[in-house]
Amino acid sequence: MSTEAPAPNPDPTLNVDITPELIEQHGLTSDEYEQIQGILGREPNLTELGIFSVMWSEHCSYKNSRKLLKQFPIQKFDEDSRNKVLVKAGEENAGVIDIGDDWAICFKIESHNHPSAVEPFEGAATGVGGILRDIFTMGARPMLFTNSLRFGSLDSADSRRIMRGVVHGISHYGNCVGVPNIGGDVYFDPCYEGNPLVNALCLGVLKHDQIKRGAASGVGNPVYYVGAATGRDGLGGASFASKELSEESAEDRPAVQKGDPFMGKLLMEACLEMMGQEGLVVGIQDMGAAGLTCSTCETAARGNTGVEIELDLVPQRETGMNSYEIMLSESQERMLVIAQKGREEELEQIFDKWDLHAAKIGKVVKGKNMVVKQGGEVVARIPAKKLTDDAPLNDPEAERPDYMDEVQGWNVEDLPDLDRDGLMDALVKLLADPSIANKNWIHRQYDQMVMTNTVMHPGQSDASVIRLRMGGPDKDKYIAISNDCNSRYCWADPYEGGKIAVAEAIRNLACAGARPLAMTNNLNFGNPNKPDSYYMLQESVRGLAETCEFFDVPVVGGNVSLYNENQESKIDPTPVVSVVGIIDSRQFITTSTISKGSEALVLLGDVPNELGCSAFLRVIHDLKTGKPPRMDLENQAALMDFLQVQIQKGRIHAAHDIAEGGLLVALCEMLFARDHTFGADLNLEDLPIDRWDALFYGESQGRILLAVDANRADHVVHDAERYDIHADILGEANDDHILHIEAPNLEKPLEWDMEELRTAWDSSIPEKMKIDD
Amino acid sequence: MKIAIIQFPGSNCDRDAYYALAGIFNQPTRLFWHKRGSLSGAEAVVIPGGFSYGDYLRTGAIARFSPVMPAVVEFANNGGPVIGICNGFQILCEAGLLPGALVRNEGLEFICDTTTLDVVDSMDYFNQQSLGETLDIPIAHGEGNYRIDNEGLAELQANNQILFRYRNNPNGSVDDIAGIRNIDGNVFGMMPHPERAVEEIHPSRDGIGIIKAFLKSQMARQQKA
Amino acid sequence: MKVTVFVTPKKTVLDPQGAAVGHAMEHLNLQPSGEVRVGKTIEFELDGSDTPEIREQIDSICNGLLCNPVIEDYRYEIS
Amino acid sequence: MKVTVFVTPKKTVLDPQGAAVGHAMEHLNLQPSGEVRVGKTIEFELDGSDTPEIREQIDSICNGLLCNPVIEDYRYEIS
Ligand SMILES: Nc1ncnc2c1ncn2[C@@H]1O[C@H](COP(=O)(O)OP(=O)(O)O)[C@@H](O)[C@H]1O
Ligand SMILES: [Mg+2]
Repeated sequence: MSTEAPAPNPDPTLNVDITPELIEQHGLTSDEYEQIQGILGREPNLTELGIFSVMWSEHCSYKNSRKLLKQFPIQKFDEDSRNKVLVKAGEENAGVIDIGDDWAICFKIESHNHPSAVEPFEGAATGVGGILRDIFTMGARPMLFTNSLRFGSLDSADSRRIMRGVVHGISHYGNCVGVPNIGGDVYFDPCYEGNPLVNALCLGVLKHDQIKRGAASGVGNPVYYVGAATGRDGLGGASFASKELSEESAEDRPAVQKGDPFMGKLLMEACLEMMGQEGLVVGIQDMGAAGLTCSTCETAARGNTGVEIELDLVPQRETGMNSYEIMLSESQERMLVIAQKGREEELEQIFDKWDLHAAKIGKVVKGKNMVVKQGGEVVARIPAKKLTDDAPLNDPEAERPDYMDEVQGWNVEDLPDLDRDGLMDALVKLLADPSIANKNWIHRQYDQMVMTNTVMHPGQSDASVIRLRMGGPDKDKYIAISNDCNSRYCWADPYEGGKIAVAEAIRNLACAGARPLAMTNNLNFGNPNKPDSYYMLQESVRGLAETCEFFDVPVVGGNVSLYNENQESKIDPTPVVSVVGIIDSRQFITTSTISKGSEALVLLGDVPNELGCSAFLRVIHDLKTGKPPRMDLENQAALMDFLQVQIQKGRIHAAHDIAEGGLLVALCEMLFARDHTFGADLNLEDLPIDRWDALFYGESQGRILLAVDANRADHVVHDAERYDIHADILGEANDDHILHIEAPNLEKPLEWDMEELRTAWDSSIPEKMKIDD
Repeated sequence: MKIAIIQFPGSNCDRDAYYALAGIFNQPTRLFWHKRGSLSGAEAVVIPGGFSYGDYLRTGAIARFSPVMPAVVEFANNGGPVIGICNGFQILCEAGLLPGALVRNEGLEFICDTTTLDVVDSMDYFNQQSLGETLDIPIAHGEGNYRIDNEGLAELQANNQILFRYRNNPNGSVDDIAGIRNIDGNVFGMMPHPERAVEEIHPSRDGIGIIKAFLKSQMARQQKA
Repeated sequence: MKVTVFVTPKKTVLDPQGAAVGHAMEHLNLQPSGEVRVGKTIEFELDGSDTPEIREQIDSICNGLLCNPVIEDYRYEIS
Repeated sequence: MKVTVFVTPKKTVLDPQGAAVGHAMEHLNLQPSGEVRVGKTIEFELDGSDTPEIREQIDSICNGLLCNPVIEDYRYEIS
């Protein structure tokens, strides 16, 4: 069966023979090209080749990762769960999950790594705009942003430039559209030098019956193009995101898209207003990567129908654009809407109100083809489903990299323990390490409070928390979110690292008083065609999937970003995980910082002596080696159950997960309240101490610091025993400015001035960023 | 008091103001799309925060020419109470309803934080006796650096038009100015966001005092008139 | 005809952006003497020709929309 | 000598600010034909005179600091 050939293109430069060079330039293999010929039953023309090339790029087709993603649980194991998945991962632009009372949330994370490497400000800004559209496309009102960022060392001028631009870009877009940015995570490591990661997440809220689909249906229904006009922006961006950053990408530069948050805001409001009119919208899809191409063929494919568009009707910013350019443009702030026939005027009036242009560019037609016309002549005709569903699936080779044996075989015994001075010094250095230090320089540039729903701001709790207004304090709901990924762990052991990322995010939610609902993830990896890189991806996904399965946390969406490498370096595997949870009552919301002295400090969890891949090794010994800490999921499940009960009993005044930097860093973070610094007096006589460095700075998993009423500490410890959880009262916080630690066998107690520690923690990033002022 | 909250394209604190006024203060409140030419009998006007017209050109520069503005100016000139918050303050300055102008923060970066304001004895209800000496109120702006020439500043001071000063000036504003009023005492502008400080989940509830002072002072004025 | 409007911060008004640029230039070893001022240009085409009426119209757009006379000065060129 | 650097958005790059200004101008009854583009000017004084070396230095601060070559073009005048 063959698809009728289009007419010659009005632009003669597009009427060329498809040569092997052209095929290669489009990132297609000769096998893939043969498959295209098979689908069409003829040669494609250049426009069609371009369309195939973007739809079959890694970015759109997940050709190298799709098989792996199948391991993720996509719905609750517990059929009776009150939090069912309503729209599953892969079905639509973003997944949707029930939160009760006919309400649902919708969230997704998306990367804009390559564009941010090329132009940090615009790259990050358009990343935020893109994920915003993914969420409101579903019919949801966006309620929050978070972001996961990875940069090279701040001692490098280039990394500082990139971070400054990225943070400005995120704040520029997010602040303008009026959605609070309430958290995220940031790490600095030389592996991200030139390969920054910018992953943006958006979460929205909607009623069950407001869910919109990106499907075209109803032959004769009009297809509208709304939003910004099309220019030659970001030509080939989707395939661009699927390439290693080479020297040439400097030349690719005109491809950078520019965002317009003002237009983004208007488009969001107009679309939400339009979707609020019952039955007006049949289908809706944002134009993200691969713009008009992707939205047209995906809506047609999902609706199992044909769609026909006329390019002369597409609003254009530049003159003389040909069909290839229009179809592949990645201009921002555009949406495709399939409306109910006969209600055109209603739709146009809404866009008019918002000073936006709604152009009718085509209609839903019989058949299964995506038909593109220009000047009335067909310039491309392709079976839509073939573009979306028949994209090639690769089975790349996986090979465990050689370094792993050596790294995992590293023995902590080979490293001498620190003496008292060394221990004292290490805490200051760790607190001043940018990956651990106060990130206020970043998040104070984000409007965290607009919408007046923010309950827990960055740094206040282990998870960020917002309130969803449901019509009164007794009906309101509280949503918590946490992002995590320690890429160094994943580098040393991608499977364990993957497990740890999910487990930590879930633990963070538990510390905030939340129970997990669902997860989204962004898989940031290197070139999948290199067997060791693919191995990392494969093993990380296995770790993520198993952990989600274990905790019954379905994966409702995500994104894959491969080829994060350049000639000099490649990133450590970075599967960024975001888990969203719900807090069943406002009383359960728990901070990570204490708000008064005289709290008893209780450590939950064991005191093992793991140091592999720790921040301590990196900062103090300049070592990148060792097995990452063990992750015992059963143990964590018990820990979370226990914590939940204690929080519900009202016993926990603060809870903080012990992560990078270990026990003392976590303790300091707990004592660093927003506008006050507390002290503490610890006595570690009772702890089984093997080595000081591991005790103070090791990153063993599944440990939590609690602040509880001094009179109740014994009860907490007693209750913990019943859950088989090790609990120790370490000492008490106080209003002095001293951290004082006594322990057996120390020649004299350890003592730090808390103000000094605070300064180290507070001023590290701002000081570094000042270098360029 | 019947309150109109003006929505410009790009306003984004309009609903927040609505929740505060309708929800917390139980005032009959309505959102007014900027294309409306009249205020339909509103007794007070709120110009909310946000990025009207994307902050393009200058903050507030384009909004001040939008269709509803002549009605707002007329309303204000007839003694009607108007309060502009953040972008609303910027718009009121651009429209000439308040003196001075707001430019980029000294540090050039957007700042979101909770600031401590010193209350200045300015007029009835806007004084330390009613509001207390200090208030903790959130700010979120990139262009909150208040500028006015020396003469203008002297006038503001002489007429007690300064409402609040920052304890720790975050943006470089002249004389630490965070909020001002017009001479007549019916037009108010401030960069900090009182509507973000009205509920238990907010950083403070000090915004309640400010909104109350606005409503009470204006009711008192109207009773006098 | 093409109109280019130049808007510059008034001499007496602090220009935080200019100050930052000046600072950064010093780092790059180009020492400006005196202040750096950052202004704006607005370019557009108008049909018609350079008449006093058109100039009056341009002035009225400049005063208020393109330029805030409290803090900025403007001038324009027609070509 | 006085240096004025003119930075304008590249022709092919979207200028949302210009579009918003154009829109506002229309409302004020000045109908620009075609696009409005908003650019920046940076003015400063330098000691010394107009030599190829100075020009090289100016170019180097334009590229990167004053102008983002990815999305903007620049030119400058020395007087
Ligand atoms: N790592 C992942 N885990 C789970 N789902 C994923 C992952 N990556 C992509 N998906 C899902 O595949 C679908 C297609 O995603 P994508 O092509 O990124 O959408 P968009 O065009 O909006 O970028 C989405 O539903 C997305 O959530
Ligand atoms: Mg999408």
